[in-house]
Amino acid sequence: MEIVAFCCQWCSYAGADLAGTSRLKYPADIRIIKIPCSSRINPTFILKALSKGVDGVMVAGCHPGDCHYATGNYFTRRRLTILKRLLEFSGINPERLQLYWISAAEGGKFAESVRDMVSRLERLQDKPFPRNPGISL
Amino acid sequence: MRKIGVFVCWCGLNISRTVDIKKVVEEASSHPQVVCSTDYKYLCSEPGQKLIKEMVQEKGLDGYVVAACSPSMHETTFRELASRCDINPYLCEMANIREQCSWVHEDREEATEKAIKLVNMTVEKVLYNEPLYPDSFPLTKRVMVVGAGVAGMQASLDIADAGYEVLLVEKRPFIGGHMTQLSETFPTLDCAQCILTPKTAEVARHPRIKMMPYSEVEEVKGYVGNFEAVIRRKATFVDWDKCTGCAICIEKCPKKIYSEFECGLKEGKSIDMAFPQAVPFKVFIDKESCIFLNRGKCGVCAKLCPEEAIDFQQQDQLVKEKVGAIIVATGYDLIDKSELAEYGYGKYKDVVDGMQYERINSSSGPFLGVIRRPSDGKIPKEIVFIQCAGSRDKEKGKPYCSKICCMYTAKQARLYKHKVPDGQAYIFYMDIRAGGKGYEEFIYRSVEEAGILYLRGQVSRVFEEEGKLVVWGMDTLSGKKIEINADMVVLASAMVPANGVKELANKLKISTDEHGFIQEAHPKLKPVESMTRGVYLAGCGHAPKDIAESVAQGSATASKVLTLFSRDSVMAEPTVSIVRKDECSGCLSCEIVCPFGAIEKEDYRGKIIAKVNSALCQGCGSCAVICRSGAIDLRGYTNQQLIAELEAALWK
Amino acid sequence: MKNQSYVELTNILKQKIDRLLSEKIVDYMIVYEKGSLWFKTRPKMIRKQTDMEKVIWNRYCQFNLSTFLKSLSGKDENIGIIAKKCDLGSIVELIKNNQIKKENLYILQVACDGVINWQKLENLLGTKVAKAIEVEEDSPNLVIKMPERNIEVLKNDCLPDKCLICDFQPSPYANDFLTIVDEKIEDIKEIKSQPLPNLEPLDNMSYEERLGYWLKHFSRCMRCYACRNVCPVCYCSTCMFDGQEGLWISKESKTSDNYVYHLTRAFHVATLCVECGECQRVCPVNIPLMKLNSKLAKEISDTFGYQAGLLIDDLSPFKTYCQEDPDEFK
Amino acid sequence: MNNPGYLQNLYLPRLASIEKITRETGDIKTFRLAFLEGDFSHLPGQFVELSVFGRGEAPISISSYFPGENSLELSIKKMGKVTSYVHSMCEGNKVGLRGPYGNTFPVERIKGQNLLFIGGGIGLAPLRSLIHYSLLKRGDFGKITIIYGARTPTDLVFKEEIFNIWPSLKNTEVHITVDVATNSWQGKVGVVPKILKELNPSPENTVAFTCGPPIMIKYTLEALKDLNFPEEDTITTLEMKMKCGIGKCGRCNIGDRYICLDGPVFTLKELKTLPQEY
Amino acid sequence: MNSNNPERTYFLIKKSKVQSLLNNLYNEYKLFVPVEEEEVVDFRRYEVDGNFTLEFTNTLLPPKGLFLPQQETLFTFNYERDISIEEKIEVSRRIIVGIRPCDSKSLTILDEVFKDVNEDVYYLQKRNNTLLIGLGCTNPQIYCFCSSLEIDPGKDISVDIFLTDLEDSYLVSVNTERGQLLIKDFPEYFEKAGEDEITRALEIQSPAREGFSVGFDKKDTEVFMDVEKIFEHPVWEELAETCLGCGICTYLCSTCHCFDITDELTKNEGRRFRCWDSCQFFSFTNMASGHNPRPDRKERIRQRFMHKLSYFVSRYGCIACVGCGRCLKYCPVDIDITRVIGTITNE
Ligand SMILES: Cc1cc2nc3c(=O)[nH]c(=O)nc-3n(C[C@H](O)[C@H](O)[C@H](O)COP(=O)(O)OP(=O)(O)OC[C@H]3O[C@@H](n4cnc5c(N)ncnc54)[C@H](O)[C@@H]3O)c2cc1C
Ligand SMILES: Cc1cc2nc3c(=O)[nH]c(=O)nc-3n(C[C@H](O)[C@H](O)[C@H](O)COP(=O)(O)OP(=O)(O)OC[C@H]3O[C@@H](n4cnc5c(N)ncnc54)[C@H](O)[C@@H]3O)c2cc1C
Ligand code: SF4
Ligand code: SF4
Ligand code: SF4
Ligand code: SF4
Ligand code: SF4
Ligand code: SF4
Repeated sequence: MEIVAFCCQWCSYAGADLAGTSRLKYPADIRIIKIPCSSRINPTFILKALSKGVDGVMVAGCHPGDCHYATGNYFTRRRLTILKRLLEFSGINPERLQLYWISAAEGGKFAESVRDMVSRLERLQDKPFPRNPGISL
Repeated sequence: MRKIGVFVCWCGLNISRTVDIKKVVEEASSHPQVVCSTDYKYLCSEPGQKLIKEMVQEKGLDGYVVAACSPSMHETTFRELASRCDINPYLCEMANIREQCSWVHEDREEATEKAIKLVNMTVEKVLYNEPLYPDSFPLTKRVMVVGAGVAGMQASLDIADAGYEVLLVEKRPFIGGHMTQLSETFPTLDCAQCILTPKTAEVARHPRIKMMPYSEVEEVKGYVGNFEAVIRRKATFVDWDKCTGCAICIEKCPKKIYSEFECGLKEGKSIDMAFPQAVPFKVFIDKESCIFLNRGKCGVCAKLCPEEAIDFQQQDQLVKEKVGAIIVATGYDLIDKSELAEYGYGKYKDVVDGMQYERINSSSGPFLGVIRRPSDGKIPKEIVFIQCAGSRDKEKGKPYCSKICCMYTAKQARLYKHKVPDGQAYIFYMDIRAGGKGYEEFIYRSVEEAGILYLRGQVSRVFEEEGKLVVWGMDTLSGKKIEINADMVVLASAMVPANGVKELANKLKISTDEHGFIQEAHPKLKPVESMTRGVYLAGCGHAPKDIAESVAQGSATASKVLTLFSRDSVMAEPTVSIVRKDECSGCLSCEIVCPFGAIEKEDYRGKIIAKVNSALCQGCGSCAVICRSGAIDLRGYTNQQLIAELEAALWK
Repeated sequence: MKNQSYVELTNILKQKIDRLLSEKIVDYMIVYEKGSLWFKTRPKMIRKQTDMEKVIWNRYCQFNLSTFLKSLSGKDENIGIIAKKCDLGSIVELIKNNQIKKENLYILQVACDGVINWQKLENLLGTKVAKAIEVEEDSPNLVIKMPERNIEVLKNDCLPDKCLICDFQPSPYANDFLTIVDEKIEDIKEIKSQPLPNLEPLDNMSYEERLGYWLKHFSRCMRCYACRNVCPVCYCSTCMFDGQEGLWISKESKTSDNYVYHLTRAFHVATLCVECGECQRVCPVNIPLMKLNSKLAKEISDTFGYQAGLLIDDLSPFKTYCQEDPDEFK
Repeated sequence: MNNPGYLQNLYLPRLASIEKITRETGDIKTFRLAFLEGDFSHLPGQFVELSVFGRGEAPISISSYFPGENSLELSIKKMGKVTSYVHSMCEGNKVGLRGPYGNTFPVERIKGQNLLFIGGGIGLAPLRSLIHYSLLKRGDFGKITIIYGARTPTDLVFKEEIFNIWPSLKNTEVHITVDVATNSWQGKVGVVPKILKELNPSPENTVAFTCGPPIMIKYTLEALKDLNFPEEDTITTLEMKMKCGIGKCGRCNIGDRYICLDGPVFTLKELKTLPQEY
Repeated sequence: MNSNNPERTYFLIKKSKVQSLLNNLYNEYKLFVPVEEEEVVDFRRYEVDGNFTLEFTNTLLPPKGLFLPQQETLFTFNYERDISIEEKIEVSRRIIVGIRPCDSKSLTILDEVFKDVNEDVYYLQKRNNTLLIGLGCTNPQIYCFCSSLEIDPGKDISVDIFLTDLEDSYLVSVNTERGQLLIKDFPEYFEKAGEDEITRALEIQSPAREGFSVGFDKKDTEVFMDVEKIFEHPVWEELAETCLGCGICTYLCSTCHCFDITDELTKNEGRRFRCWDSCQFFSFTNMASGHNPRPDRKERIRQRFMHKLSYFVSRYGCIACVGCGRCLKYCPVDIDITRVIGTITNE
């Protein structure tokens, strides 16, 4: 399985670090990309990842109200809510995109979220975006 | 593009135990742009850094990737090293193969594969990193300290003594904070007022400290070195230039009210001075209760005041102040009554919290230092202290230790024993935490003291029966149920952040932790800095602590501010947004979403487009995403960099 | 509307434009002109009164002329534009997004009871359409007069979807509403009982079927970007897909990249798209782009109660937030 | 009908390795490349398509003339994707080359004539191949005059040749100028067309070759006209965006000419017949 | 690219037999047939018993894409140890069924470009390996104007085999040796055509030569050879005002052939591919220095028409337009080459 995770550097990336320092184990399917704030996630990043056939995209940010930049994650929440609907409509199971709120103190939640993501994806019946849907013509 | 080096760290066994370092090194070297790939036991060590430096010179690297621990550990280390190697520090990136790989995965193969990916991703990112250079801005060498507790005062004094002007904003009408309410203080048991008064006096007369009691911060704009604060000076309805503090008015004021200072143990008046040694030595009118202000009648004080200082027309004033740095020293409050209902707190008068007990114990307090219980003024013969009342309690949302309760409970019990030698004190505790110079000894003395009984366990209920307070508890050591019939119960209530701190934090654009305490920039390395540059934190607003620590932190922030003021300009982080002018359509969506107001308008070839004020920009990247055309991009996390990283993550 | 009504309206329009130009109220006017075949029109900018005879208003004016406003930001010219009700939404969005100033615009809204999508008409009639001499309206039908005989088709079958739900009312943002009292708009409205094309067929599909459906469509896309270029609210001076070429998607039109393009496009116009249907109209390979647009518009309206193009003072829901927003995340 | 491989694949680059890199200015480097196998021959004025695998191709003029060797020099200014990447490469690295492409300077026609070279900035690169050529066949030509300018002294390319080698040769004059002098600059100051006018070369039996930034070319051509150089003896090279280099991809055309096939060398006379779209 | 065979022969094939023939051809050839999907007809790979239609006027995309695909990998490379390159050339034998006279003409125009001076192996290899079965037009669509370019919708000798629709069967005119060989391989499908069928076909074809709604007189295009005059014509300004720069006209054009070459790399493996490009795009001529000789729509739209009607003519001797009408039909703003010619010549 292959999951790309975008983690904001203040909360969830630090949460992931805490999971590390606490030696909590979680599946190795996840690749973390550090971003300053969850609001840095361009929906096209997600679309691009999905279109390359990843099983899932995980986005993690500070809890609503706790954004290091005060409001960033509120925008993200709105965008991703709608993006999920669009994915669903276009034939990608919206479960493939998950957003978690993880604070810097929640190493446990980070590990738990990865496990949650993996087990959700394992349960899915449908396949991710085909690796090679070909070219037009 | 560039020649990249990859350095893989073993971190002793920390990484090498689970990750096949050799394989990672090999895989990295197969990247056409990686011209040097090697490993070392501890890259952060002196020889490790030397190795990197040598490689940079030998191979003429343009940038490098250190695959090691989390960037929050050592990014600074390796970026500084880059500078020393004549590489722009922003051309160094870390691949986190410890916290996010070797420590969390067990399967060697999986972990190795992941580490390879993480290195690939980071290499690809570095290929698109641009050298970045910090910007510099002018600096106003003036500081605003919010909160005039002992921490805030200490910071103010240090900075003022160093020659800079200080603006000390305090929401209460007097300075000194909670310490003014304490009786004697651990670990030396000297009287709080005695050690505090010289400080408050010094603050009051310091030529470079501008005290602003009874004031609150309304709004803060700007950025490090250039803040502009709007401060609300609340109306006291007394002209303080005239008031001499003679207190005639207080005596005659007919309206009795709850006294916050005395924690309700003694009544206050609508016109009052919190306590006789208050600094400033002035009275003020409580707007909510004053009869005249509410009903237009009374005005006794105005009639009696020999100085004609009463001014019912007074209005709140908004003053604007420019400062270069801000210290937040807003202190604490105690947990609300309603949360301690199981102890009968709020229900029974003789269940008091630690602060009330301090007042009872205080020689200037309601009972002039004689220990009496509030309900009937009797001297309690059996007294129960309950530690961790609210603290370390997940259900109450206060899983943290309030840190000072063990100490002050011991102090309070001992003081009780000094004053009521025939009394019996019981202390319920979970465990004793007495880290601090002389603290353990202090506790030890109280444990040894005859008549103080330490009971390990929790209290499940307190209720009144026949004029006694029945305390049900459990001794976890013996496993026995305990029942004590006490005259008085003292709760070592949890410390919580001062009321209103969250709003203040929002204004300052700093964050608070899950409990509302102000978040430091780094728990170990930047304990007195906030997330926003130029804003520092001291005292209990940051976390529970005792006086000594609060003072130390106050001085620490002062040293930070003085460091900042030692230069004539501030350097800003270069990871800010930037607009590609030709691509900007001028829709100004970015202006709307930027939480820091960092987007300005600019006229470019006859068209209004967006421009980033790099001093205000904090680099969140919201703008870069709302901008459909990608005309605005975040340096250090550009679309190009993130996509490169993303694509590498998906390489087969 | 009867042919005669169109002629009269065109005359009113010409008079109005004549005045606007002669009194220098506008520097130029964006109008419709006759196209190369009888059922086509084309956009035209006229600066001189002598060009006036080119102005036309008929049932084939399906373009959304506001597309031509989007590249004007920064130019200090006063522009007049002919707008149908549906075009006004996109003008509002352009104003909202600082692409054009309301003061610089003179909007002539013309009465409209639906424009004919010639592709639909052509599909109905086959290539015979070319030989038609005249088209008359005999509500609810269109009568196509051919050399030998007449063909009747249901007008609604030739209308783009947007006309089926249009209320034809004057917009508060138009400077003028040009109309002649001929047929009552109410009557026309009644005919439009046809339900909107819904998204249900897709709703009943499994994820795989749905993805298959879209990939089949997207695989045809040749990335001419006409759907983007024609869109009035795709106003970016440089589209992100052009800016750093090859960054977001390959220049090659791989189906997977087409997917990224299309969903991004839809997402980018979400909160701005006024469902004018231009993108789908111009797509040479018939990709049902409106399904994506309408779906997003619906979701946004359901979730945030926002509709694009309606009010000049409304803020796009993506540019603001509310602490109490629905939070389906953990 | 099924005839695989009977045609040569013109899109396949041949591999060459970087033998030597000389830094000319802050953003220009000269690369000496040698083909790994096979011969190479070209004439002055031609260019190659330089491949950096994974980054793309860029047309670059051959700035040398080393007959009989299978090597060549390219002087490359760091501009975009490919050129930046090349700049980070080291000796020993491999690149791909296609070509030589394009027409050549009219080396036969100009035999026996005086040569006037007028270059600006990196524009000296294509001229240099002809300079090399004419110096090799010194007997074939009359006087050689080289006027070369750059913005500042540090922007001058081929410093060794322009300062030391060429001026020391018989019947060869080199005039160097900069737009903006530095303190240590001893030579001429002023833009190239101005220096050209001051030198006032005679058009008699002389062919002028010019190459440089568009604005320099514009004024140089005017100056040459004032000096009565006939249009057919005023020769320049053009630059257009290019992909295939072999007249297929369709983007380097100006009117009915393809720069990659019919150019990049044009006489002023030919230029006059083309639409002004370059 | 046909070996010429002056002696044309005629056969008949029943419409009902066509599918079976295709199924047989499938074994030896890659077949491309017109297929209708979502109201659009395009050439697609034929699979046994697959769909196809010969009742259409014009495919949406011109068949140029079968020779110059919208995207085509030229070669792959690998950085593993040393750089190694592997070329990718399509060599399979192919047949295109149902190509229209205008489109087959466009291939001969493209041949000029791809054979000229330097031979383009990718294009020519496919061209040489492909047998064309043409299909005459009996009912041109309203946008067609092939006759303006002297193309006969009812007759096409540049294809190997040409079909004329005779209601229940097709008249099969065989133009080349390759065509002959194919017929010989499948004798069971073809019967000799009689004189009357041949005349009937002629009759059917003749009305097709009229019935055009748009067009121009080919002589009119000669003014475009006066580049100096036409270059600054005000019509370009006017067209630029409404042109969206979308490039539909060039992508759908049978003769437009501009392409881009790009590399793609993942770590140490990559490929170089070419893909269609359009002179209508800003980036087409934008150079690294930021200089763009055709910065605005005006220059770009002028380039399109001038290239077709003037530059191409002086270089290759023919107009780069076959009157298929695609640009006209699909241009979102109704920019119409016949009108442009008209506007310029009518002054
Ligand atoms: C019962 C008890 C007994 C204690 N006994 C001891 C002891 O014996 N020894 C010892 O070392 N420590 C003791 N402590 C701890 C001690 O009180 C603290 O360590 C110390 O007072 C912290 O000082 P401070 O300046 O951080 O906060 P505070 O004293 O709380 O001061 C904060 C100040 O900021 C002001 N403020 C808050 N918000 C705002 C705002 N928004 N705007 C402006 N002003 C604002 C407040 O009004 C207050 O004046 C005891 C604590 C308790 C509860
Ligand atoms: C005949 C000819 C000779 C040249 N000789 C030299 C020379 O000797 N030294 C030198 O430094 N430069 C020369 N150039 C210019 C050089 O080709 C461009 O600077 C280079 O193509 C930029 O490529 P890039 O990949 O770095 O830029 P990008 O901006 O990444 O360009 C992408 C692609 O577009 C094409 N392209 C972009 N700009 C140009 C351009 N100006 N000319 C042609 N194609 C372009 C190329 O195919 C290039 O790879 C010459 C150009 C031509 C046409
Ligand atoms: S969002 Fe983008 S296009 Fe709009 S003003 Fe900001 S930078 Fe410019
Ligand atoms: S990165 Fe964040 S802080 Fe900086 S300008 Fe953009 S939105 Fe504002
Ligand atoms: S939606 Fe249709 S009917 Fe309504 S104004 Fe637009 S074109 Fe006219
Ligand atoms: S108009 Fe159609 S073919 Fe062109 S880019 Fe849009 S969807 Fe693709
Ligand atoms: S996306 Fe399509 S329907 Fe929506 S505004 Fe743009 S062109 Fe109109
Ligand atoms: S199809 Fe029409 S609008 Fe699009 S580029 Fe061609 S002429 Fe312009």
